[in-house]
Amino acid sequence: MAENQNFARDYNLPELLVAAAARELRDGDVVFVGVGVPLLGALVAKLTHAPNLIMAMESGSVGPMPYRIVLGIGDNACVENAICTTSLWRLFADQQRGYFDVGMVGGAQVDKYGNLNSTAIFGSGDYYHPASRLPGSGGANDIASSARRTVITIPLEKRRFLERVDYITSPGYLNGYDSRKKAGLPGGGPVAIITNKCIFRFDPETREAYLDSVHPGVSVEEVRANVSWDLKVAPEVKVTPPPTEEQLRIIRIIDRAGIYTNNGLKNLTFESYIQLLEGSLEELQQLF
Amino acid sequence: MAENQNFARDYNLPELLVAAAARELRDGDVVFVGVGVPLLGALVAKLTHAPNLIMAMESGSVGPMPYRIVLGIGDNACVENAICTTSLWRLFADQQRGYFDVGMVGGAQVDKYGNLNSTAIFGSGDYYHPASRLPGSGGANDIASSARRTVITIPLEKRRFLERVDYITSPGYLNGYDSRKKAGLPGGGPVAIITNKCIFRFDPETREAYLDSVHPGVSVEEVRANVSWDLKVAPEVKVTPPPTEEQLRIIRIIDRAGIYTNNGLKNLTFESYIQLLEGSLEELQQLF
Amino acid sequence: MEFVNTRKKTDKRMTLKEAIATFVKDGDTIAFGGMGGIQCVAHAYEIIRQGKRNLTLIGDSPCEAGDLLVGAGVLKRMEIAWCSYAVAGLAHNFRRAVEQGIPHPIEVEDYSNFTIGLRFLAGAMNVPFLPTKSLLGSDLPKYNARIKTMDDPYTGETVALVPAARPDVAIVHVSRSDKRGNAQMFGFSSNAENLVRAAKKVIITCEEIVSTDEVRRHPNLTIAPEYTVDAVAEVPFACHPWNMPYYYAYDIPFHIQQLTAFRTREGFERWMDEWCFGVDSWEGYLAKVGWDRLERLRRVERRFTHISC
Amino acid sequence: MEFVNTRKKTDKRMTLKEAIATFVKDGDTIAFGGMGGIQCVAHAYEIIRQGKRNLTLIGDSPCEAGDLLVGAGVLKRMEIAWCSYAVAGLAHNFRRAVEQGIPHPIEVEDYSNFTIGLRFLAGAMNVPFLPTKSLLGSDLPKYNARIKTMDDPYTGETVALVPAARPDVAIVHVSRSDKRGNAQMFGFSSNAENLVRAAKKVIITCEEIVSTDEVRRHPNLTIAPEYTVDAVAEVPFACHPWNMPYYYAYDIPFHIQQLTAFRTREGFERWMDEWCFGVDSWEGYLAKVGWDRLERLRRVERRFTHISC
Repeated sequence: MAENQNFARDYNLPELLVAAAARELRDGDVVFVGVGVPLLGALVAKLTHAPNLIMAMESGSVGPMPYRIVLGIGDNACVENAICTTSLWRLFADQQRGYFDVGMVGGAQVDKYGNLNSTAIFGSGDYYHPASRLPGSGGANDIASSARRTVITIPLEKRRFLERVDYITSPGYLNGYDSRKKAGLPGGGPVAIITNKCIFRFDPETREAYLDSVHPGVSVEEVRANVSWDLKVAPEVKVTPPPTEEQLRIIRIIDRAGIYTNNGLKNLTFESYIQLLEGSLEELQQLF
Repeated sequence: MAENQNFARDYNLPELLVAAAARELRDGDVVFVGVGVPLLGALVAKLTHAPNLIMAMESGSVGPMPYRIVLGIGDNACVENAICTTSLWRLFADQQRGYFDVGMVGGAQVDKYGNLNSTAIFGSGDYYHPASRLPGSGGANDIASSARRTVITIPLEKRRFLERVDYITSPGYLNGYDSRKKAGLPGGGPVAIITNKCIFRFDPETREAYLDSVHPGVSVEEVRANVSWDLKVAPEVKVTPPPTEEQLRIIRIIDRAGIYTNNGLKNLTFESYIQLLEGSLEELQQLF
Repeated sequence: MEFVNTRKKTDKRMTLKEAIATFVKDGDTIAFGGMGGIQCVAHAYEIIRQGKRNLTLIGDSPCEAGDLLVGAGVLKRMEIAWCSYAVAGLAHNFRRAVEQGIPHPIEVEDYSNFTIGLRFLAGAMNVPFLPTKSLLGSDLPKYNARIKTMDDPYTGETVALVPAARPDVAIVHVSRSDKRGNAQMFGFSSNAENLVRAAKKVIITCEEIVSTDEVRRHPNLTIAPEYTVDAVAEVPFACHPWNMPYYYAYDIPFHIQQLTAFRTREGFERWMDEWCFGVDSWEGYLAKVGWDRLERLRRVERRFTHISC
Repeated sequence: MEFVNTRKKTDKRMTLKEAIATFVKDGDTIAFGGMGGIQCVAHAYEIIRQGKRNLTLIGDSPCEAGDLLVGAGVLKRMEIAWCSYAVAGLAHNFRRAVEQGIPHPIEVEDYSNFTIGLRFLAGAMNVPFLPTKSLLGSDLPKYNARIKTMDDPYTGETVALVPAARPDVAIVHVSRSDKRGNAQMFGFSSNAENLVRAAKKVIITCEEIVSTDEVRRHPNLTIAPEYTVDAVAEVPFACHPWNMPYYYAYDIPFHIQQLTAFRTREGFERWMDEWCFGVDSWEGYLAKVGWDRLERLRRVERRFTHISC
């Protein structure tokens, strides 16, 4: 594993985020994943330090090893080499049962207790008349309720990092301290918020988010300026490690068209898409 | 179908009961069956007047066409040529949903409202200290609760035909009239009690069982003498039709060793059993 | 719940057009199968083409069907967990309806994916509700009075309750079915097996109709036995541009083009004029997409997932 | 609910003897797979051989396992719907225990097959109870205080509630499994998929261990993914004299001989001396039955049901 610890130099921000997501995962974890950065992170983890990691997708698929980029939680890639294909309610029931070690969730707003909003930005209106209607919970509420730990991904912006979100779609620690447990939620709650500039973790007692590491080149002040509440900061703020060369190599094989890591959808034609699929098959087969 | 109406002369009582059970079933019915006479009846119906009948077994099997005698609701015969194999809870949920037209149930005691006891004969004791402990509900309570109509099979004996059963394992019409509906039970309740001497049906208003037909050679008085309550009798008591020649032919192919119709278990050796299975295969294949 | 004889028919085949004309009525509550892949796209276009009105849609994440029906003004209400095209983009019609009342306002009742799944399971089991640990502590119950909480009478712990969903019609796409409606699925099934049981009328669409003998060779794959089904329509490529496992790959380049159009109301209307009203059936849509393109989506998929039974 | 690392092992293979010695403790609540066929007979003999005591058995119709364990004095309590050998005969040990306290009295809590199934489903879903329309109006709630009724808060209709079952150990027999515990079933599964999820510890036994690659070729057949399983034991003919679909036929002549012996307490004790304590493992039992006999049961079954995948 020594060579895996050689850090890459030439990487972009999405690639760093994928590596950061991968580092949240341990070997043997069962991970309830959504598409994009979390799924890439899970695949990178599986192909590096966590070979026994199992991915679960809410469409009803467990343990796939896809030989192509996954374009949705109901993409055909999710059944490739799966150990079990079943139904949506069963996978969520399994999560409620406590089988899933990690869930990855996102949102448009997050607050200091890790509560997430992916339902509606009220603006000057309210839930019924929102400034911006978002997609809704999807499975996020369920993941946040029942996964043994959750990892949040969201861009760092002042309008997103609020004292209190407009609407709690996915519960974090609610009002902090033991309020989450008192509400009867079985899962453990969030352990990290991965942003484009830094990573937050949670105080074990107050359950408030604090700054744990900044990405290379980002200052603590820059983070503070993008958070609406009086941010707590770790005694020694770390620097988020960049991807290793090995991680980067794998990211670029899996997402060879840069769909998640380099805005690759923009230039995709039908021909280049078919070529992408055909090209992936051989290269990814060798990875697993 | 004309030739099917030729009644057989040389038949035994179990064969008459199978034919009577078959006559309770209609083409297209979905039937929740247990082993023995009900299952033979369902098979005979399917092979004569009800080709689109579907059998469901609580082990989780739907629509089998077995090429051998079925020796239990979890026998391998139940998966043969099934249209769906699934789980126990799902089949019972389907029944609760109202998909099953008919359920066949039995018991050790029955009362005038068609309530059945298959849990315990109290004797001088009670539920906790019964004179005779019976197997229990199994799926009978569920069938009796939710099937759109149920058919009861039980031998006619005074100690079994009671004003009130010791314990209601499987609800019939409870206290008669609309008491079943008031209890919140979704299924329609019993339509017939088939015994070794006669068939009872139920008054549409009071929901009390009355004598509808006697088997050939049985008198109304003989029936009355074996019922503990003041039995109501149809204005014109019919004679239960014997099996047709076609029904009898099929019964004897399906149950060629007389396991259900001629005490055939008694003389079964391992060799004769293997021969029974091998012999059944070809003959039954031709029936379906 | 009443059943009519359509459940007992031995040949339930219809065209999609006939099935929707027969079973979907104005004002009905409807539900579709699929989650990401296996989506009922053909079905949404056909409902729009037939000019159905005032429908209520219940679904976990009925992204394409939801967005199309909202945009076409077909829906008065949605009981859902999510509406978006995921990787391909946002659901612009859904947003326009909620934010600006375009083409007209709609009611939205928010759930999560699991709890919509539980609502179908409750309907399938014919019980009025099911309990869950989801939703607790969140704001979903605050704005949705039909999410209730109760103390468990056994342990005292708090659970949330969601009400059974009993749509008038479910339209569910599967891998294959026989003409009686014994519907089989390869791979994940989302909520299909509960959807068909929760609904009062069920239209099964499938990639291919197979013989009952073929069904009997693989009884473990049957997610909807014939007694749950009212109509069967063979609709190959019913999910385009979405994917169908073991049959054809996701046509995401097509989706991107489509969603670029949907960004404006005018773009959506032009799209519908061309792709929905400009053809008379799903066959017309597919011909317009091009059979060569569809064949390539099928061929590339077979390199990855291949039915081996 | 706590999980220990056994769930995370990549090779969970053990002998049945080791698995039961490791996971079944005196005083535990246990549950077995199967319904008629697919029954856990080997498991019951091994538990008796190891002298486990004071167990509680939860099951729908655990006929053979229930009757053997009662007769051997292993059980203190049963939460069941049924105990009988069906076509082969009655459960004489069960009757003797309830009627005469032989070998000692046992507590019995009566349910129906469906509601035991719902208890496992509730345990599998991690909810404290599930509602049903069964049991209403009958005498089961009268003698079982854990069957409760409530008015549905949505419609006011009455439903019965049954409590979640959370056995300490489930021992479930399946068609095949890989060494990680990805367990697959051909044909009906009774309550297997919920049993494994309801229990705190899970022992999977299987007719054959297969590679994970083989599992991945048929993911629709997996009823228990590896994250639900603690141990895997290959136990061919584990159900004898009962049947295993696609593997071997029911040995009913053997059963009749056995149940004739069970009619008297002395006959049962002699039987156990010979078939349970007279051998040191299930292999010993099978050798005593005779491999030629077992082979004929397998061969005749293959004429009727044959795995075609």
